[in-house]
Amino acid sequence: MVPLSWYLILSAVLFSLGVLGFLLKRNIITIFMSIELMLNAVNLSFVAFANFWNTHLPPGQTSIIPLSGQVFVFFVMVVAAAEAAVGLAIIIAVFRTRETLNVDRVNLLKL
Amino acid sequence: MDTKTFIIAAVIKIALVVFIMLTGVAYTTWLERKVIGRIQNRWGPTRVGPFGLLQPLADGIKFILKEDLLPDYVHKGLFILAPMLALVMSLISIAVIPFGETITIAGHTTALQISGMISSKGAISDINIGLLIILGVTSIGVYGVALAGWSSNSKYSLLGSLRASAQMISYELSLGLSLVGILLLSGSLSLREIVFSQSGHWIVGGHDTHIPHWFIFPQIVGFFIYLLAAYAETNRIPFDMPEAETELVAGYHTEYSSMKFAMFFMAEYVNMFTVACLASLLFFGGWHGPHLAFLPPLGQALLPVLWFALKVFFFIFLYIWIRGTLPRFRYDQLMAFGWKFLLPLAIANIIITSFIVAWRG
Amino acid sequence: MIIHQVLFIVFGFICVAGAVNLLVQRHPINSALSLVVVMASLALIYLLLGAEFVAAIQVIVYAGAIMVLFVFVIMLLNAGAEERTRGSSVALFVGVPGMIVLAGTVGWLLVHSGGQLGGVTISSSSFGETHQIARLLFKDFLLPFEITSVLILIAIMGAVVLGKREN
Amino acid sequence: MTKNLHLWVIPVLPLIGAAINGLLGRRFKNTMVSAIALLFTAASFGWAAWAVLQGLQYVNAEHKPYIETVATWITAGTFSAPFGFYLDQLSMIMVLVVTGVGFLIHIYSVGYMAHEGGYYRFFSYLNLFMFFMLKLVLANNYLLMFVGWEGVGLASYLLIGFFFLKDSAANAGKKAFIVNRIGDFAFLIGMFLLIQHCGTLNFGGDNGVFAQVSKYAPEAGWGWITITALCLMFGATGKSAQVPLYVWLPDAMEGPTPVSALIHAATMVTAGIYMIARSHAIFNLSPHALQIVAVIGCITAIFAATMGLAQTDIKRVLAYSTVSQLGYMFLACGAAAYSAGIFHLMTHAFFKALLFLGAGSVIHAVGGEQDMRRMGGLRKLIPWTFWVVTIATIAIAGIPPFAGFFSKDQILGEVYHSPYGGKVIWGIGVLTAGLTSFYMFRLWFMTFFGELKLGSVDLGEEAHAANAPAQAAHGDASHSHGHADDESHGHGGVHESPWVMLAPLVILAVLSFVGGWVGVPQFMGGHNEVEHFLAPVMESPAVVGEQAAPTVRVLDPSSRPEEKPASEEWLLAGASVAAGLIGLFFAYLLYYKRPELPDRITAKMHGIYMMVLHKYYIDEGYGAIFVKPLLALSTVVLWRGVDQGVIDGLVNGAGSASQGVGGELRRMQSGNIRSYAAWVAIGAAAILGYMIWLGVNR
Repeated sequence: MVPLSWYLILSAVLFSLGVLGFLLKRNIITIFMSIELMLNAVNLSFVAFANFWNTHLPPGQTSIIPLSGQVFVFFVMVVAAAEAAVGLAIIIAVFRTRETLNVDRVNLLKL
Repeated sequence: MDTKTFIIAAVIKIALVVFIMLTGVAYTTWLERKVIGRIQNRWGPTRVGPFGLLQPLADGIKFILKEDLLPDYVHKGLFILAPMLALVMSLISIAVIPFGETITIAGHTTALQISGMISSKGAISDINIGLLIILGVTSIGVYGVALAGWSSNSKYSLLGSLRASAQMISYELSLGLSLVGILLLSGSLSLREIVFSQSGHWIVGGHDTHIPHWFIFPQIVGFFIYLLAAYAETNRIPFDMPEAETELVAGYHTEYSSMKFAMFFMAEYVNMFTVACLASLLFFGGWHGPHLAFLPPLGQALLPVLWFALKVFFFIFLYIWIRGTLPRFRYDQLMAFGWKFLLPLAIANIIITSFIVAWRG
Repeated sequence: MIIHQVLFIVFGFICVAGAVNLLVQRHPINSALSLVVVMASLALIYLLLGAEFVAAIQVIVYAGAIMVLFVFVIMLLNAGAEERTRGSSVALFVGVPGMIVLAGTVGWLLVHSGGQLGGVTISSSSFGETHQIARLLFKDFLLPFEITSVLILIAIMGAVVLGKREN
Repeated sequence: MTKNLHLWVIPVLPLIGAAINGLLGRRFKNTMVSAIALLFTAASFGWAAWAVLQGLQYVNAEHKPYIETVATWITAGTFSAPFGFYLDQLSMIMVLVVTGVGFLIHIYSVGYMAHEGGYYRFFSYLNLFMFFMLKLVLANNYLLMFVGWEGVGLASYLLIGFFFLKDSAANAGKKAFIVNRIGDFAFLIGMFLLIQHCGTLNFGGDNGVFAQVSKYAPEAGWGWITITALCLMFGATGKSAQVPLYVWLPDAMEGPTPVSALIHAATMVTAGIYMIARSHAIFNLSPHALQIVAVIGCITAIFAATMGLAQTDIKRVLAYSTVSQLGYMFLACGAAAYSAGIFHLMTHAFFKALLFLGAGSVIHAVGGEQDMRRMGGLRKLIPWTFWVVTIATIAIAGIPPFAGFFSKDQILGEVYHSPYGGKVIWGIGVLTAGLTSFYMFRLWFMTFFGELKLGSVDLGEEAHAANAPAQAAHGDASHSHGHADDESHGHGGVHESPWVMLAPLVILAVLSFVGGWVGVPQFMGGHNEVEHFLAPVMESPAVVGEQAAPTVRVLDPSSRPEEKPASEEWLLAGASVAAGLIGLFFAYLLYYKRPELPDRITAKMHGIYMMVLHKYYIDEGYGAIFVKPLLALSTVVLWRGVDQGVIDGLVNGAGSASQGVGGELRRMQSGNIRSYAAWVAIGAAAILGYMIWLGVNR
């Protein structure tokens, strides 16, 4: 029996660390990873809530499908995968022209 | 059964499996050298012991005793981590593989599977995503190869590991998709369930064809896809780009020596075993086989394990046989083969199978 | 069920440690590996939550595919340790305080009034079973599912086009 | 009789013709184009005739006009204007005149325009004009009428500027359009007033404008009815070329002659008269308005007549005579003798159309020459034209028993008795009649008698000054005609027009001979059919007015036939006839017997002559009073000040302002992803804080 808030706090901490990474890291790839970290944090709270609703669903409440929390995780993963594919391709393309992975040097927002 | 006996049984099973597995690996190397030798019209190892049967032991001792040298300019931590990762991941995947149904020793019935346990009601409860765990673990195993190549800071290694990771990522798709047909037919992800769903005979049009109810027959295409993809996953000929001796000295483990190299070596063979086990579990009915009534009770109890071992042996032999027979692909051909042939074929297989399953309700 | 809490604390600690390591490491590949650690332990936490299928998918897709892709790219571009440039003072003097406020508020809220929420347990093993998820995914969420498949297709094509060299 | 007359077909038929010719005509042969145009016009005429016959039965049976509502057009709040058609005796006459004369002129145009460029264009425009004109006369509410009103304005613009390569033609078109706009503006205001006070613009119906207005007492002062009436009247002055807005009509002669005949003599210019007659219920209630209408009509009549005296361009003479005849009709309306006005409208349509077409035939004969001083002796050369023009001239001169006499005499009689006319205005009318017959016979003599002086006379400088546009006009026109003649018959010699042009002339000649007989007044033993025919339309509001206000004299002509002693009537008639004959005599004296006299007279009274020749410098005056100040105002205030100063200033200011702001904001767009993330983070923090604040304060 773990309080739900623990999971939420964990997810919040991971998310904040991801944001910090995004803010402080220079390497595009690392920044990308911080994004993935944030997504994972969100996933965690999704799954936690899915389990939570499974046990705490108020009687007569039918609008909430507890399991949908886990299904959302799939969609998040799909988006993450697509994002990773395209993003890494972009990174490679940028690297080809700019010869650097430092976002501070890639601030023209173009190849 | 209570927790204590459970833990004891688990420990015993783990020790047993690891021992058997490592011995099996060792003697697979021996078998391989023998068979290859015969194929190439040589003798293979003969010196150490009768028929060179002690050769693996000697190799092991050599590996352990040789100096474990650590080159300069390598990324130390990762350099050390990589082989461990590879071996551990390959071993973990054994944990979910059932070798047989159950066995009762001194009144304690336990499942012939590390991750399997008997609930108090006597029902066997398997971890019900075993197949996915195997896939996940093997996909983690890629890191071992990749990091080895990266950390050992040498162009051959890097190229080898690049090839390896690209190849593994590519063929994982086909591998996973080739198994979907099985899942559709068995309706479960638990390996034990899959094996159970292959008991009995095929019933065609109401009357019993005495063909065993194995999934190889409906899933012949899936089987071949699985086999090819699995060979690529394990970096075996004809897909052994990563360690192509003739091109990249030894691929990703060029810089490795002694025990670390041995770890990679063992990891590869354990992976071969895993593949063989999976193939026999998913397509060849696992431990199912003809009942031999004349055997003593203990023999009766171990018979399924025997059948299973035979099937696994067959696949190991097939590995060796193919290695002795086929040449190596070219890298671009390999990729093209994976993406442009295997993947579409697997998808078509899934579609057709799902239609058939839906049609038969 | 104390062991549950213990496991959670252990894996949660590993998660946070990995995430922090992702920040402090200067070499991208170390960051990538620590992220893999985070994901793996997250998968175990999912198991604690009884979401075994999600856990497996987490391992396969995230740790096994996406992160391998990252590592692959890092190796391909042979990215070195990141250089310390004075890029955006905005990020430092606006973003970090904002983020801290954000995290602080959320944390304060959860610590202060999170107890009012109930707790989660390892529920009946039938929950989160693959069948249910599949039914949900292919019945109730069919349209989003198909749309995401289209999204994936587009992503693949985009990656191919981007990866193609000019000339 | 609940029979549906499908009145909407009448206007739509010419529209179809216009569409076909306008869209596809470029590819058609001329014969095809004319066939289409004539077919649809004829069909429209036939349908109109049928509808009138049926409608008569209905109207006589029901004693109320036939109203047909096809569809709802505009609905705004309580106000709604349907696509409605309104058929009573008045619109019957108008429809027949429009379609009939229009059809004849179509036939004529086939011959006249045979060798002009843009043949299909011409007929498409002509049909379009027919469509709008019929819409105008058949409309069931002022709004629909206004659409037709504007439409005929458009058609007239297009047709006046038909030879758009000529500056003078294009300018004349623009002038006509703009001058009409001024009148239309007043018309619009009048409609707004009606909407404000009646809430509707429908004519008939139980709560139509007329039914509502008839409930009011005739107002002695300057109430809204008077204002409305004056607005409508002003609109009418624009459309039917009355003082002060008549100036566009003489220039409109730049258009091809059939256009002048159809639009600027027979139909369009009478729209104003029709509108006033249609709105008589309103006018009858406002003595001031009637008085002003009468005065304006009178002034227009005499002015235009005097201007007509000195013109040498044959078409301009006819133009001024048209203006003055329209003045007569206005005068009749002012004297509340609407039926007389409509009667004159009809007869005038016949003989003026005939005159124009005859003039066209003459111009055609002499190869594009329009200056009468170059003509003469054409009597022998184009006998048909000569005879029909003779009939028309006698008719317009008001000599019995020709059509013009009856209508004009009736108008004068009514004016004499009307409280708004009186002896003075009657006298002016008679004088005008004399002048009319004088300049018409002047034209007649100059054109057909004496000897042909084509190209021999060199015109005086002042003539040049006067007829500058006309010169330019027939300058180019003669080119077109010249080559036309080369095509038709090798030499440019004088020749009679083809039958296709003569046939309408003959028909119109017959009409302008017998056309007046439908209105033979009582004292001549006839009984005035036109009046009786129109009586039901005209009487109702007057009766109401009588009951409401005895102070206002009852204005219904038909209600008092015998209160006028026949002797007096004879006297009046004789006076007008005498005026006509005197005019004839002077014309004979000056332009046939002693052709040298006019020059001597002009030499003697040079100032007056120049003034008349220059149309009292009205155009120049307008130019000085209105146009130049307006131009200056627009240039200095509107263009330089408002447009360049304010509007451009605003626009450019906005542009530069946004540029500056963007320049400042651009610093935020550093392109550095991490700064963007920072902004996002801070924004998220803000939103979260807001939500928590909400939660706390709930």
